[in-house]
Amino acid sequence: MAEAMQSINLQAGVPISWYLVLSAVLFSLGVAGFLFRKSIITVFMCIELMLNAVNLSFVAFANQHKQVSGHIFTFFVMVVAAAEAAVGLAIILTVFKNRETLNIDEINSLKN
Amino acid sequence: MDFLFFFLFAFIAVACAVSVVVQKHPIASALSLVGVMASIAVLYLQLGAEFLAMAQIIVYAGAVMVLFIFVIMLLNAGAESRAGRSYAAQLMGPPLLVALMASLGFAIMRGFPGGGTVKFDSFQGGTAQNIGYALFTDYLLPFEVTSVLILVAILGAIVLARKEMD
Amino acid sequence: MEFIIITLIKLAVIAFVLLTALAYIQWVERKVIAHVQVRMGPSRVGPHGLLQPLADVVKLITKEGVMPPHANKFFYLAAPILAVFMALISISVIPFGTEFTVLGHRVMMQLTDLNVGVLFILAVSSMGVYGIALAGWASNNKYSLLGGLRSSAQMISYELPMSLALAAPLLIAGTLSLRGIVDSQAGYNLGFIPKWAIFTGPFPQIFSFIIFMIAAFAETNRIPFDLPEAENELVAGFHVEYSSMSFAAFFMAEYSNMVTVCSVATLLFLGGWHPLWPESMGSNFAAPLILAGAGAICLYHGLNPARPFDRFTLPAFAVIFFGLAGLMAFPPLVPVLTPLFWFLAKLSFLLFVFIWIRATLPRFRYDQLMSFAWKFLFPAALLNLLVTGFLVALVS
Amino acid sequence: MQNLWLIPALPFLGFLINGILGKKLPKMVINAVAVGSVVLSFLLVLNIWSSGGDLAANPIHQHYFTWIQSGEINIGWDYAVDKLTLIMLMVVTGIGSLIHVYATGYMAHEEGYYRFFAYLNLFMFFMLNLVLGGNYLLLFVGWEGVGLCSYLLIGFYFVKKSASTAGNKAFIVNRIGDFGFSLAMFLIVVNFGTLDFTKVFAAAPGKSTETLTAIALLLLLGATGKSAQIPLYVWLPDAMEGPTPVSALIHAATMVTAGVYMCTRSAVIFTHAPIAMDTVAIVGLATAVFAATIGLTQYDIKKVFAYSTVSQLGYMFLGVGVGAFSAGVWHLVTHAFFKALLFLGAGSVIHACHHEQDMRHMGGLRKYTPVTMAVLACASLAIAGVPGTSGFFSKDAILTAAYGHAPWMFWVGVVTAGMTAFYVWRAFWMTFWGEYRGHGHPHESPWSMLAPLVVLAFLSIAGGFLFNVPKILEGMFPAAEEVPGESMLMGISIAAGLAGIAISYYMYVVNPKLPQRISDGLGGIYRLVYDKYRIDELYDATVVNPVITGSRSLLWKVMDQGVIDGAVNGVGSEAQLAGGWLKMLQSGNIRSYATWVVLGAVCLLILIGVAEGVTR
Repeated sequence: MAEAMQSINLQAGVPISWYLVLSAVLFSLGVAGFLFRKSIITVFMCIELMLNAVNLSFVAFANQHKQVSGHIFTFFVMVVAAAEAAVGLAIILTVFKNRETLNIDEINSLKN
Repeated sequence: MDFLFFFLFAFIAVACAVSVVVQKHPIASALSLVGVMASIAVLYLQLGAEFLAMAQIIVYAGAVMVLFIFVIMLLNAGAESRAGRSYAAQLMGPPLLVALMASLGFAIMRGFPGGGTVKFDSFQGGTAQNIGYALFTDYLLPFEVTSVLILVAILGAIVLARKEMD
Repeated sequence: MEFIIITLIKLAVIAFVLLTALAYIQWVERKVIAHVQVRMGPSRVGPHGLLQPLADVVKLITKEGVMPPHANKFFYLAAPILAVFMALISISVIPFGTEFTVLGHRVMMQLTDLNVGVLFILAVSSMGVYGIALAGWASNNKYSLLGGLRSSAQMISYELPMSLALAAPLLIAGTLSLRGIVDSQAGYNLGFIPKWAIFTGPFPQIFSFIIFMIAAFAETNRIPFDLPEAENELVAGFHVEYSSMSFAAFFMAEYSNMVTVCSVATLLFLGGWHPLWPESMGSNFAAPLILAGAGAICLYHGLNPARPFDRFTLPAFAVIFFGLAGLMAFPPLVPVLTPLFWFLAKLSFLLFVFIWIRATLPRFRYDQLMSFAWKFLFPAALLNLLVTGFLVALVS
Repeated sequence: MQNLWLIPALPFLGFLINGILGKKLPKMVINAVAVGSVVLSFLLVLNIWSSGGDLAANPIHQHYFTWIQSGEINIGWDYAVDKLTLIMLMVVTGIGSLIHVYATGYMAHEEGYYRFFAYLNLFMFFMLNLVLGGNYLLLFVGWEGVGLCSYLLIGFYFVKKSASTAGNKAFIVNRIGDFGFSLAMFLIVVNFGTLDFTKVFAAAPGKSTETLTAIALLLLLGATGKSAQIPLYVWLPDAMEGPTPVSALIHAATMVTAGVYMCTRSAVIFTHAPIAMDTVAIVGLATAVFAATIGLTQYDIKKVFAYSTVSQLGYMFLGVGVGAFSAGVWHLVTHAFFKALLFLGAGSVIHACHHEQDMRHMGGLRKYTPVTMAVLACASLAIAGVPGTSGFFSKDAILTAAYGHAPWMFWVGVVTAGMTAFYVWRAFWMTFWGEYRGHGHPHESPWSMLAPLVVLAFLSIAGGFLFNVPKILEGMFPAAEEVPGESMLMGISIAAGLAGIAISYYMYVVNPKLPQRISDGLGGIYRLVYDKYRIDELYDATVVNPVITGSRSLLWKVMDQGVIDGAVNGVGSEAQLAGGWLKMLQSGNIRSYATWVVLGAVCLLILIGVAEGVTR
């Protein structure tokens, strides 16, 4: 790691792997939120966070390979995320209407 | 400058992401998430994805997160209740997270030991024109399929959320 | 380094002019509405009430900020800042004149020329919802919450027709840079019809312009779409609990948004700083002539005063107007100031239309507002975009 | 340049218009579309007929597009016209037009008027395709298509159980024949590498007799299905459930002759396979006799004519089998005239008697329906082979050729001719002479029905002179050898025909009690013949029931329930057992699920890392 730090030239620009590490950190934070939060809305937001983290690495790869495909993937992820948010929030509304709770641990009718 | 920007916005992104996870109130989480998205948009700009940076703001911050805030306000969701628990998540969660971070970091360091470097303006291929061209030539079918997906999502959302008819 | 310094200077100038202008747009609005309603309007503080904005600012600053109990303190305070921040930031990409050279430095009359400028404005304006929604929510008041919800729903709904209406002239211009769009509208058809987007192109964008203006009214929460602050239903909507400077911040945001949308309309549809008729027909003389005319009128009224102090104030205005006319006519400054004049003239006209409409039209009902957006405006904008796209493809 | 594709395309267009829009169209338009399209096709055919030039030397051959391209095999959408095709085209479109006109009157008050004409037009399309096709596969397309239309039209009154059953029977029995035809095509592809008629026939003489015999026999199997020969004739009598114009057009004049056409078309293959030729002749002759005997006893007027059709088709096969291809085709043509006329006349009679088909409830109709009687008389004369009528020439040509091949075939043929004359005239007497035994008041049919009958009557009488088929087809087929004593043979067959007429007159007009006494005297034999030799029951017992029982007991009870269900159930119960354990993980808690997902992701990452480490 120390060698890696030394080899970084401040004039050359930010190494691509740093973006990936940032992406990984954000992703892990999203996972953590998913695992430890109980409000269904927050959990849903953590999913969006993970999607964003993945998008970041797509764009970083696009920069690495100088190709626009990564951007296209990100674009599609955004579109799908928008659609997912619309449907997901509608589901949350319905769940709340029927069960009057937003606690994810109490919504367990899939049990057994 | 590149380093400065990267560190500044990476820091904001991570700080906001932590805030998303630890804030008690959903509204606070949502606004922190907007912060994450905005700082990621800035990083996109640095990576040469100017169109995506704007789309990120418009779609995520301007539409998706507003929807979230809307729902939170509508349901008047407060801080989460304590009821219920998941032994699996509580016992296995922390070590798993550490393992996940470690393995991801390992994979990245292994796969991109040197890697390329990013300088602002080093990649010019992310303009609206480039993306539009790629979308309507190579990715035409996925694009059209996605439009159908959105249509279906709209219908689904309407059916789910509308009031029961008498 | 030079870049940073120039930018800082521009920033200072623009911020000063803009903030002053925002205060005085408020004064103009009060005056215009008063005259429409056959009243005097502000006239006590300073000549013709010209110092009224200053007095208002002083009043608002010195007032006590009241915070309602059980309000979410952080968001309650953050909301107005967010609103005004988002409103002001979009000014940064708006060009209001051509380039010129000062002391060997090339200066653009614009803070920065993004090549996705239009998208940037859309992005920032879509973020403007947060200020209002948060204000409504954090106040812990059902009226303000309803106002906030209404406002965000309204802004999201009208953003769609607005974006679609914007897309049509973009198709013709073929660029997303605001400066590029204005440049694409230079020139004249048949020697005298300007090549503005509303007049020319494969498909004149007159419908698009109308749709954009309607949506702009809704986006800025102006009458006839000022449902979020409908006094008779919601007291004052999302800012009912705000007072002092935080209240002023919402007003600043509203007027600033007005300036932004009017600027965008000017740049995209009305040819930005390009004059209404060609230079060969003497458009360069329009500015000094108009200003000199204003000066002459002031002088005439100063010599035949209606009120005692008009004898002193109006000649003073006349001098100012004559001075401006002189500046406009000063040959080295002509290429710099004439475009600026034309831009500001169009912008002022649109702002006047905003005020004029406010004095004229009643308010919509909320369901009318929503069905208007989704059932009429959105399809109309889509149709316009389709026709435009088809014709553009056909021509190219 | 003739646009051959227009000929089938016009009826197809008619089918599309009537089939898709027919429900909303007025009857006038449906008539115009249905009749007009077929008449136009007929005019196009006439155009070819008149301006065809020397078709024998230069057959028309038009290639439209490559339909199937697979390896070496190239099958195009080709239409070809030579003289044989031309004759078939004349028959199909000409009689088709007449029957379409007739049907506008006959079907005027039926439900599903547009549907009937849409099917009829579709049939015309496929039939023309069959005739025009320049290769076996295209012929097969038409072959299957007419089968489909036949099925649809037999079951036209689908609310009637017997009609839909008859449709199914026709369809299923035809499948057996089609199976043979398909195998024949496969054999042709394997041996010739092509399905084009010209190429196959050019190469056929060089192939071994065994191959050609196999192909020819399989083709014959196909032909027996379509043309209702022993052993697959059983569907045709039942097919009379369909509307009468259908019986006339499809089950008398055109479709059922497709088998004859196909065998004639494949003449080159058959002539090089003597065993197959003999088989054809024997099958034809056997069918002729067999069906004729059944025809003697039936009372349903359409059944009588149906068995007559089977019998006459047998004649045609006899002609083909003894090598007199042109005589067979000649009989095909004349038979088309008089048998269509018989059916249409029968339709007119049925129409007159308010949909009564049993001859025992008719009689004395000559007073009510004089025109119908006159035209039916013409047809009956023709089928009986009275000299000068069309039937006389063609039947005589076949019988003469049969004598040249084997005298015993001639004698059997003559006896059959006598029986034919007897049962047709029996029907005639029973219908038009004596007293009216039915109910209601019989009435003459409208002129839209009678006009085609008159035209057909003219053709039945004069068709032999107008279309001297052997002369037209001269040179296409090897000439039948000269038979000595031709005029004597002719005399014998004429005598047989006249005798049949005379006996029937005696039995059903002069002495009406006699038939009952004879049938009582014959007892069991009569009963057997009356029951159509109980062939249907035989097939039920030997083929249909074993198949059903086998499917039910072996395939369903043993295979399906025992083996397959057992396997599925076994897997299910095992899975249930395993699931019982795994159910512990199914807490219904989303966060737990997420934890497991993350665990899986981490394991995958570590595995990948390990694999990378190993490979380095």
